[in-house]
Amino acid sequence: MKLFGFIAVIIVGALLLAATGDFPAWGDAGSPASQGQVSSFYIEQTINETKVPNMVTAVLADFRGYDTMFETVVIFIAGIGIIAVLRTFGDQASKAPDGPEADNDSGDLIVRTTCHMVVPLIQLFALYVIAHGHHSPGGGFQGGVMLGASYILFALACGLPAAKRRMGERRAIIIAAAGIIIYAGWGVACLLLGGNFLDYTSLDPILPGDEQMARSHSMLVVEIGVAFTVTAIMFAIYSNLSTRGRLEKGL
Amino acid sequence: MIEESFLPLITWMVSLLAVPAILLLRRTPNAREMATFVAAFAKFALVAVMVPMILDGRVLRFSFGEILPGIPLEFRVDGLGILFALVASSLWILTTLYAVGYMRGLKEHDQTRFFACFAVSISATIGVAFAGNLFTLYLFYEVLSLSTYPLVTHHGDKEARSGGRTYLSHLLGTSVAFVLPAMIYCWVRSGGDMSFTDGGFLAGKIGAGDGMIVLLALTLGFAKSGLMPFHSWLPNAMVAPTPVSALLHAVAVVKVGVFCVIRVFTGVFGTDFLGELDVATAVSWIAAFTVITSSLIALSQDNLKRRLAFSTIGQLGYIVLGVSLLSPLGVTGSILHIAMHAFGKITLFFCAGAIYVAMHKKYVSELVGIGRKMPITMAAFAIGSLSVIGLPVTGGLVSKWYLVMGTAESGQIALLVVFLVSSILNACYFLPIVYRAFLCRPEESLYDGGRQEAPLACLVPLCITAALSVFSFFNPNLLLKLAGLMTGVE
Amino acid sequence: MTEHFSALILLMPLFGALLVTLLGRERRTACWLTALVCLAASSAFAIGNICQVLASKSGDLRYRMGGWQESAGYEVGIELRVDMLAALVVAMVVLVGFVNIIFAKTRVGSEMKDKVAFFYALKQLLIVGLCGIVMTNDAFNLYVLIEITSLTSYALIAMGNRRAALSSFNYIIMGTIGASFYLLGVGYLYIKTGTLNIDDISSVMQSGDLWAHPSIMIAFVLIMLGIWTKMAFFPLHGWLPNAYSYAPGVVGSFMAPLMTKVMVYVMLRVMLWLFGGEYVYSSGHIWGELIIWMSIIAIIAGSFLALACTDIKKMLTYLIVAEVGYMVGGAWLMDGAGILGSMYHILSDAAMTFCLFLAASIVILRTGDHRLTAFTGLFRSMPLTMTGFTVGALSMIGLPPTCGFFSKWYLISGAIEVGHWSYVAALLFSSLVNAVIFFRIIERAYFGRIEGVESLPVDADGSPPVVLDRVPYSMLLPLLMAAGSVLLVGIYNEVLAGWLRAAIPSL
Amino acid sequence: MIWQFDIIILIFMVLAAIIALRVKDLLGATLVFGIYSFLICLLWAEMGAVDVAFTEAAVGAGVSTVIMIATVFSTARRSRD
Amino acid sequence: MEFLAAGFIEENIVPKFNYWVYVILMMIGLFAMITKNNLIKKLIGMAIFQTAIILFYVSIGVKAESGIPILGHEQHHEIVEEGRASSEVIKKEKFANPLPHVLMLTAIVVGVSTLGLALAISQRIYGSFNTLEEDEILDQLRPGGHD
Repeated sequence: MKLFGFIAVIIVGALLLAATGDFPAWGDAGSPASQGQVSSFYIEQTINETKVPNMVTAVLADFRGYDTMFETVVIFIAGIGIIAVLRTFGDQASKAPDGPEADNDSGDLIVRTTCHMVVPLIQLFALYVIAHGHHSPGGGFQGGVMLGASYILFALACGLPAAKRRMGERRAIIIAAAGIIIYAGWGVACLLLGGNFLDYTSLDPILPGDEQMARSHSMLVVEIGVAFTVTAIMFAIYSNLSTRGRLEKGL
Repeated sequence: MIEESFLPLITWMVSLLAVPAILLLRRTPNAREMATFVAAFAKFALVAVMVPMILDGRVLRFSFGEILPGIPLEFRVDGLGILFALVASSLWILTTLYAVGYMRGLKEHDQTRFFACFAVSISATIGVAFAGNLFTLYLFYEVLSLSTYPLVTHHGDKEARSGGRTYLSHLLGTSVAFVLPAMIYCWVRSGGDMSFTDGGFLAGKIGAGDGMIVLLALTLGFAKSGLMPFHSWLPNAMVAPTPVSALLHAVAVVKVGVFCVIRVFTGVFGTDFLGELDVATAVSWIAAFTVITSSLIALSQDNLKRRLAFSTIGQLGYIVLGVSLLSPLGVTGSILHIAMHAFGKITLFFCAGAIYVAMHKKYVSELVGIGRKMPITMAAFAIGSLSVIGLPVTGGLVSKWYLVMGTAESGQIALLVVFLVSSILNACYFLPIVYRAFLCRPEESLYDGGRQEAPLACLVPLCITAALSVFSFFNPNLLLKLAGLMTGVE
Repeated sequence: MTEHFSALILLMPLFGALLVTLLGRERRTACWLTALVCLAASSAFAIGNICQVLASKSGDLRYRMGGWQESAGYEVGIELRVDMLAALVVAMVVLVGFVNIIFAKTRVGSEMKDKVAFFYALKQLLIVGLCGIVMTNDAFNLYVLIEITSLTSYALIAMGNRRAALSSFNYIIMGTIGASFYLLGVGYLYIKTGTLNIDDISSVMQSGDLWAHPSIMIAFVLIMLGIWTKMAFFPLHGWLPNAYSYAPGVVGSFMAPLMTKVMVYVMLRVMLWLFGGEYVYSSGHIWGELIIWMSIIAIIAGSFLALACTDIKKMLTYLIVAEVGYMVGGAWLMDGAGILGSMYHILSDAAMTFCLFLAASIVILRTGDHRLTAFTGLFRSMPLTMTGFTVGALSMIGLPPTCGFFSKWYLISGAIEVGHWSYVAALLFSSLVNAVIFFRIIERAYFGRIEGVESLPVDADGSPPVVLDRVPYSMLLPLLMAAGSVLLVGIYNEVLAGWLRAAIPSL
Repeated sequence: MIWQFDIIILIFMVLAAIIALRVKDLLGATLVFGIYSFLICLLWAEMGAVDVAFTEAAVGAGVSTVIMIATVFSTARRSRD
Repeated sequence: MEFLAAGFIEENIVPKFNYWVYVILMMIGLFAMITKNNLIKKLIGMAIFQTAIILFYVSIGVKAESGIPILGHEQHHEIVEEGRASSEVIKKEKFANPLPHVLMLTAIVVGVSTLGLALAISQRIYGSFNTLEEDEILDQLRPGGHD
């Protein structure tokens, strides 16, 4: 196996290296990819077409919004896939519900206190990242991961049961599905108002501003949708993986 | 003169329509058999209605529409087809009658399945007879292979299953491995046309080398014709109940094989074109080899049905040999021999079955003196033997006569010798049975007591087929005319 | 509304999946109904789509996501492109999905236990992915959708027993390698052409005359390697048999007919539309002859491996490996008839594998045994199931009028036209091996006796009564539908072939 | 974009990748993999791909590492290779 | 000879250093995926493999003199408030190509999803085989083993 692997790797590597000689030099602004009509359009016209300064966000949520919808679906699949594979639904009823002070039974006091202080800050920053994705790096996905991470942090510090009370499994799934419903539903709304799927300009009549602003606003909506899904799924993944699907006690 | 008509379709459908009736009436055997009979008579009547039309020189055609680009699923009834259909449908009536007697006589299991498959296979046979192009022919050829499989393996025991396995593997294997690619090759070469025409649709479109390969692939691929080396399914399939052996191995299956070969020679290539290519000799020699070898093997068989099976292989070899001579007389002889051999051989099988029903005997060596016990059966057996050997007062002589004439016409003297030698061999393996059945000394006889024939339902058909054999000697005109439509021989 | 059909085909199961997860795992019947309704709607749209393609003059429909018009001749957004081939394959995907949902109804409870809702959700998402793959005209979007189908299938397979989990893990490794190779190939194309739309890449390569560049060739090799891994082309097939045979029954019967076929479609798409027949088939490349020989090896090896199997499902999966060889070989025959055969075989193979897998699942359910010996005597106790199985088997062998015969017909005629006799021989050989395999089973089912059969009540002529299969109708009906489709696809092959022929770009 | 910086990060990345695969303690391997993710995130930020870097920091170095550690904790920590 | 080698390095390695490293990383990952025995190690290899491809894509988008693909406040202001045509203000060379970045966001997401699912499956495997070493698992599955 080792030998076979080695040979395969050498062959593929040689093949790839052979092609690099053919590439434009690294950082060449004149390469077809950089010079091409498509990327020029994105760089020059984004601001005119969508009024969004962050080209990455514009391309992500509008020009290639269809891709991003499926990216969200990928996350969703990972989440419910992990639950489907790992989760063991057992005798839920027999387990005593955790008392209100369960927050305090686990973990170190200092850790817990710090956590209680830090988590809101993280969440605040995450919301900022989501909302400010138009103007600065970030967006629904990054912000969503951070929100999810704040719950993970909470679970690490105060125990999974405590985190579960804030983001239970059922609730996580509903939030995750709701995220995609927001995204795809927004696209369907475009469709109902006469445009193509995800053609935000057709929402102009019901949104403030002109057609370009409609795009800008719509991007925010779909980013929020992405954030919903990502937040919920990140936490669901963690909670399942850290307890082997039993969702009892975390790490 | 080609005209569109629904008659071929209806003729083909009749026996298929009987299948649901047979399945529904499975609890009342009499009504079930009635359905079969109604279908059989209807089919025969329809074929008979078509005969005068065909004799007028008309060709009936029915098309289901194209199933592959350029290839319709179509029926086309010409002289050759109607002759074969006539033989098959008339013998179906008799076989059904016989089968009822046989199956009830032996209290066989699964009779419903038996009759249903029987009806499907006769339908497929008619489909082959009426097939208007190579593809339709192939389609019904395969349907026939599959629908007869349950019949061959009817007993379901180990022997039957291994026989069935040989049966299916040979027939399916050769047709998929040889016929299918050859057929597609024909399709590609002929530019998408596969209809049988008088001159052959491949005429002028293929070279000698390719032509040789395609011809061999098609001839050997239609392995139902029993040419060596793909003959071994036939003796193995004799494990089937005797009515099956009778119909399938005297009429339907093997005759479909040679019918296909005749179609290949006349409809695909055209005899004139094959003469130009000069490739048919190879087939002649394979057939000649088959004729001699199978006759020799038949001599050594003690099981009566196996002996009949090898005899069939030899007779099929005649037919292929006749058509491969490419002379009009030879082809006429081949076409006639389909009918004549069918009448003769089915008589023999019926007799073998009758002996089994009445006496439970299967071996030639057990038949000494049986002539006194079952005189009618053995008399019919004698007539059948004469027909197969080709001796007077039976139809076998007529067709053999044409075959020999064809050989002479084409100047193949060596093949003439083959005919003569094999006829002598035929006599050698049949006549002693008849002789010892009737003319043994009393102390040699294995039987005593009075006459004990098989049930009437078994006896009547074999008398009728024996009579047909004799009748076709005195009045072969109808068959001759139908064959003449194909070959131009008056 | 009609112009949105291609988008709606996707959206229906997408929303269906979300609704199912919202319904929760207690409401099984509601989940089933939701999935059924969504897929039925999707099927209706897919059929409408076929009609639209037929009606359109250009022969293909284009749908711009987000309504972005092209700028200076380049698509800036993502575009869907539905030609006749795509419309037919999409219809095949959703119809198989729909029928399989019916089939799943009774089984899913016992196979998935508490995870019924997740099963329906994942399954619908898998359909979304497959439909998306077929319709998209964007090379990168194709990657995302391939990953959607992969992730859902990893999860669905891993829902089975512990062996299924292990096979799923191997599938993840192989699948990721395959998808990453594809992604890398797309990157190579992007770096040379600066666009991602399949038609645009093709036209840039045409106008810039990039054909001679080694990176284009390596991109092609990488993409092909990736796709072959995903479709289990012979030396890369290792993951498939275990994954599909250990997967839960309702999952295997659904994935086996679709996944590899859709990847074959992707291969054709890449060969004929992305790179163009002119480039792929030009004699200057090393691969031409080589790949046909590889497919011949695939066909023969797949057949032999199937012959050696004693497990019914595993045998069927090895047959899929052989069938993939058919399609790859047909596509590489370098002529229209071969490509047509390959396209038609996508449809017909889906129909017959579906039929066989359904029948096998029913048999395994009823007998509790997954070996070939389980079939002993089944014709008596389960006549309808075995009829369905027989139809599928005859199609695998290639007897008329089943669809398997006609796809062989087109493939062989393609091979004959270019004179590739070894491929013809391989096809025939595999037909014969299939005949051996299936008649072995059918014979056993037909004649084998199980103890206790003699005690059944005997009717007038001695044959035991025909008992209905003692299988729920929700399983029997899909099987019969699948068997019917095997025959329908066969009988209407000329119509389908006519449609497909119009979709083949001139070489 | 500073190419010297670039080369240094790249070399460290290769080293991190090799170490992550050679360490027999899976927890250690996971941590080294986290370092690898951070390096690559740095590289991307330096290449101007801030959004990608941000995502990689959150996902690759953050969530991936955490779920890997979670898995290592709930399964075996030692590896034979 | 030495000159030639130096020339080769100058022409093929230095300007394409990124591409070389991505190939090396990718091969490391691929090798690990094929040959490693431990499932977690395979997954680490897989992650490295995927990041290598992401590295390749991001490298495509780099322009030597460019900044991040986000408009600064001044540029934004000039276009939106003063209504100057965007092509005057925005020089293509000043911005990295945003498209590869977008694609790679998706690829990262796909990567982490695959990783998560694979980890879940390996936990299940551990649950039923009690080991994560591939050869030990196969030993158990062999007929005559504990299966």
